[in-house]
Amino acid sequence: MFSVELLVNALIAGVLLGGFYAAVSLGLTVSFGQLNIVNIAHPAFIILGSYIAYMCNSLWGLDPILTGIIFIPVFFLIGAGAYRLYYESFERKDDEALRGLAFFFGVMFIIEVALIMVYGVDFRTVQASYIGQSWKAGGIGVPTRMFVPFCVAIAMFTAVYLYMSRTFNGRAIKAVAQDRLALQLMGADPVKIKQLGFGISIGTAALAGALLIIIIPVEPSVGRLYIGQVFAIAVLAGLGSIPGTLVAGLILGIAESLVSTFFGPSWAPAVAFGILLAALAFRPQGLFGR
Amino acid sequence: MLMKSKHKLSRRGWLKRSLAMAIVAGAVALTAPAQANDTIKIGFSMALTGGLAGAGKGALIAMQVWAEDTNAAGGLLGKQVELVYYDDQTNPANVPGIYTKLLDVDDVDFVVSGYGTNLIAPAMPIVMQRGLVFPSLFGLAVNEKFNYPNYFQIMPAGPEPLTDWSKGFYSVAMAQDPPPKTIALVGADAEFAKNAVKGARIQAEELGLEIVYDESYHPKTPDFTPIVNAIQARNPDMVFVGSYPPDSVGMVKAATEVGLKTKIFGGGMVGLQFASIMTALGPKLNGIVNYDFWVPEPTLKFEGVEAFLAKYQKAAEGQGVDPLGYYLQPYAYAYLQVLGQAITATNSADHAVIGEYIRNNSFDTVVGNVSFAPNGEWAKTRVLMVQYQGIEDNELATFTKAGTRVVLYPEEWKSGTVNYPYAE
Amino acid sequence: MTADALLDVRAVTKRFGGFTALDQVDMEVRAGERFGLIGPNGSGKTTMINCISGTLANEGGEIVFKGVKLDGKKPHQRTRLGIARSFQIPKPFRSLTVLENLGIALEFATGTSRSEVQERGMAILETIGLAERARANAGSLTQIDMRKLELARAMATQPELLISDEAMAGLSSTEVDDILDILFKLNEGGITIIMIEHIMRAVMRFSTRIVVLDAGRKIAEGNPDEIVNDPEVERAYLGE
Amino acid sequence: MKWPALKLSPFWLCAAAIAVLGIAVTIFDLFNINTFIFFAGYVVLQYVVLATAWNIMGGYMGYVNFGTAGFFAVGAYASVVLYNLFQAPLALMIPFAGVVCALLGLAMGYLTLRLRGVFFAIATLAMAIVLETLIINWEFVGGATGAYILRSREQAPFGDYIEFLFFVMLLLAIFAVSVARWLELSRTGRGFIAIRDDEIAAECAGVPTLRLKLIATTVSGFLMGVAGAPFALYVSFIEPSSAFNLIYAVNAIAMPMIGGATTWLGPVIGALLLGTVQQVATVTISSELNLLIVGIVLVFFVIVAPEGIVGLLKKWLGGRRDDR
Repeated sequence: MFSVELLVNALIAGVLLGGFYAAVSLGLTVSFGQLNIVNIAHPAFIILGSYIAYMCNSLWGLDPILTGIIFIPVFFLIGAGAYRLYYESFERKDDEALRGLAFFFGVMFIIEVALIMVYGVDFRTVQASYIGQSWKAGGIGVPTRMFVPFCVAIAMFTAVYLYMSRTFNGRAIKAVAQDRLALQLMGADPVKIKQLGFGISIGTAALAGALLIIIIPVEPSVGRLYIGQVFAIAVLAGLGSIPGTLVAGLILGIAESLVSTFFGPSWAPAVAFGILLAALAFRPQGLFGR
Repeated sequence: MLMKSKHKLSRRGWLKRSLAMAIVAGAVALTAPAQANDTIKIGFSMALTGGLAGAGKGALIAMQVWAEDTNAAGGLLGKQVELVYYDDQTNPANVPGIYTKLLDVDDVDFVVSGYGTNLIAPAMPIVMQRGLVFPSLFGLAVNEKFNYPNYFQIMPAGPEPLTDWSKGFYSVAMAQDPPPKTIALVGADAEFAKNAVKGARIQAEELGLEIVYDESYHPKTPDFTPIVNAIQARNPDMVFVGSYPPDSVGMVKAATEVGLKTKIFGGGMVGLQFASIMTALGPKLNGIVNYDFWVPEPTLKFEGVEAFLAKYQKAAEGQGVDPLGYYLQPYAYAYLQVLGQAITATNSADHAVIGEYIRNNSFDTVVGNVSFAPNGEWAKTRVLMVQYQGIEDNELATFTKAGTRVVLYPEEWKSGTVNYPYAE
Repeated sequence: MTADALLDVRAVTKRFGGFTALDQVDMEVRAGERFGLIGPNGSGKTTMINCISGTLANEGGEIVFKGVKLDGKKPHQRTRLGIARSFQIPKPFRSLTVLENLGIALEFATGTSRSEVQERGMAILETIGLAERARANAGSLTQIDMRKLELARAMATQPELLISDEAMAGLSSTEVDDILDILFKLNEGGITIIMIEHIMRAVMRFSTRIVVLDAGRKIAEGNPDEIVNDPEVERAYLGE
Repeated sequence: MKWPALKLSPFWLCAAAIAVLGIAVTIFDLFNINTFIFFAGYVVLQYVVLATAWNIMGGYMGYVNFGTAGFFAVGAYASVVLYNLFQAPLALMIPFAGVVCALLGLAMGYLTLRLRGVFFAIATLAMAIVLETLIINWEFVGGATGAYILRSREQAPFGDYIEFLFFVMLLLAIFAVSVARWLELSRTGRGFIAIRDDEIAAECAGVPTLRLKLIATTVSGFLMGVAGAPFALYVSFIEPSSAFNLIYAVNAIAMPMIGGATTWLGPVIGALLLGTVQQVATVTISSELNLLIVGIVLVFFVIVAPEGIVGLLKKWLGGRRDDR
């Protein structure tokens, strides 16, 4: 079964999904790729963002994307605080590889259980005018439920990319894992810089979470399902590369969509992870890696 | 090396300590709650955390309502009823331990199952070994392999759960003129959905329908647009979906966005019966034909069901569970009703006697009159096919009204007529 | 190739993406020699060592040690053949004691039995001057002691060729002399030594022969006097 | 050095004593132990095996495996394959599952071990998901629908079948711990530590790191496989989402971390403690708190007691290594 129309639809769906994947992975690219902090709890923070969007939407009818933007500073502070704890407990003692990883594993569980205790395990969704619409031209359709998050994702990427490449602090974040000494010589405190970077990383989770709940219904443990995906993208991207993350997200999205359309959806996730395993085995530095 | 010998000493010490700790902890586990012989204890495991907790918690509230009702009416065999339950965390590995604890430590008089096939099956060897009556809650074809005579399943799937499940879907479609010729089958890669699609496939083949699409998808699929596009490209007359709550939502959203054109759409979508999902989807549900177990239609107002729902809805407030409680909850009440009625009728606590009685009698419950086939399923299927009709908003109250989910099948309970086709 | 060449590096090339770190470099180290390898930052010294010790694979050319081609051999195999190295940034096994650090090398590189580790390890620590720290945790050592541990652990593999990668960077001048004394002593014991160093005073004093790398190419070779007076070397270090 | 002979004896004495005790309580029904204890004990012992297996990679070598559930499930499904083929007895299932998972570990090692530690961790996560997808699509073992395995009611001379399963798992636990301890005390184990501390330095000190890592993934895979082998018999019904349950991965990490990841005793203590707490909590607390325990205890321990309980005991007993 093949038609040009189906192919175009599959590509559109893949691109839109890929943009969302990339948005979800952006925070990890910063924390894992640039700061060398393996935050396995990142998807849990995203789910936290989803629930905040849900809460504001169901209580006051607030738009989920607006909520996401409003909560970026709050998440930033949470992230900065979490890094402080992480630094004092693990990084300073050069002990992040094993125990730091276990720490985030525990944090993931705690966030998840806390959400269950407050909201229960029911699936939650949000209401917004752009959910359920779509633009059609001939047999080609673009669902706004996917298109709006895609645009927000691109905007978020642009903002983070500009910050990282145009400002002193942004460049310092990119440099901090490579050359602490040079940073110190330039008068920047590496710990403060990493705190800033991790804050940004968690900050993106607020918005990514809002995008997530626009696209799918969310329950507290749904974040686990995305651990693999976000790490896959971060690695495929070449750690720390922000444009690479976008490209890797799109590749994964398109691959899943094509496989799902033409070969049967049950193989979609395996193909995506196949790409990851292949990337790890043959090009561990990733697409945009150094 | 010098230090090593020191290690050896302390290591030996730790081993002793850890053993001691294990023994102490074991002893704690053994300590049974105070024994009391003036109650009838009914034990079960229930998913109160994990993936099925939404349903599990709702079922538990319904069961507690039954216990209160029963005790208010004087209990069973002159004794008060006490429910003893533990959280299985939606993890089958916890179930065998829980049931042995219930039977050996808590000395319960009866056990009933937890919610869902995965969590029922692990208890089977234990209850079979002891010859216990085992009322079960929403297991799909569990007894097919065990062939246990004292297994009684309350979900109204019927004696052939695989095909009975989707019978109504075909029955409604094939009655149309002209009847549909092609069908697309799609389902999640997980236990229930696979079975539902399997049953649908068997019947499609029997009816001579051409299956133009037959695929399963990973349960965590985030976007269903590609799947719906692929289905649409085949232009099927019917689309049968076997899905779980998150993917049911995704599928409905994608179908409305893509503008899925087919004559009948739905079938085995779990989740569309839940209040939270119905209010989230609202008008997008219109036209979907899907299975259900109970809806507030005039044909289904069985004795006691409204009183039960009123109590349930009051108890459910603020518990984070389904506020309406139409789907599973009456059945959770009913499977205890069956057990209770059998105990009272036989005036016995002997499992063999009670099992014999349940096999040979029918029971009036809040879900209607129930009798069991030899394999422990309902003697006759009552999987409802309902169609969502005339939904204009996302308010909870909308779904409490008759006419929003019209019963199309079985004929006996029919409450309206089908809007056909779904979309053209 | 001369008859007594211990290590023969022939036209070795290494690229990182588009960047050529080593370009057709030849060099030859004779048995018993004290050999200096110098060059400005980024000239390819460390890349060369990594290619010799096997932590990087060279793309062109070949490296021959005692007549054995090293291509395709893993670092541990090269270690067992008799090539040992120290690391510029010390890499001790932090959760082990100093002696246990040596034990790893003794057991794996030379097949020393567990019962002889103590004796042979202590002997090496005596030579290096680290005997009194034998039971200290490797992670708790001072900078100078960590450098010594690097050398001691390399020595524990019983090498014929020892590559010392900037073992003196960041040390005080008495400490530099300390390390130099150790290296002289090891050389007297019959071990060939390649010294990579930024501290010119040390290289010039130590080496009998020096190769200078710049931007991945060999630009000079000779004894210390010749090197000091080489205009090419001067240009490389001082810029044009 | 005379310790090897001396050191073996108390450990093996303990192991033998535990095995004899196991025989006494299962075959001779000594102490008249409640069946529930066997069910709960089985799960705890299964975690002893899993935690010990994980620790060979994670604790000794510093390679974090997030894919424990994948190995466990493959072990369980290997048994299902044998059962579906010819109703094989457990005695065949266990070695078969072990070998399948050992090969899986070896393959995974070849594929991923050239990667830095963190990449390895992610690759294991991906591998578990790929394996789950494969099982879901493999109808012979039940696919997504799941498969039933009917166990006999009794097994002579143990009586109740669960007593037999308990005893088998007890032996597997003793076996796993012995293997881990043997590795730890061997040259190979010291090589593991060198790899954990600095892989490049280890390689340059003559340690054949790739080979040691493959040994570790193979042995670890084997042990995880044997832990999974009796699972289908224990639950009677197996389907992918429960066999691949993340809780196995979480516990396999949390238990050694809590017990102390650097010695064989750490995962044993961690598994006995956390496993028992979980079993007790299941039948007492029965709420979300149950899960919260794992999270909080894990975070608490990694922050406050980085060396785990073993580290705390070491301090407490004054058996601390003197640096001076």
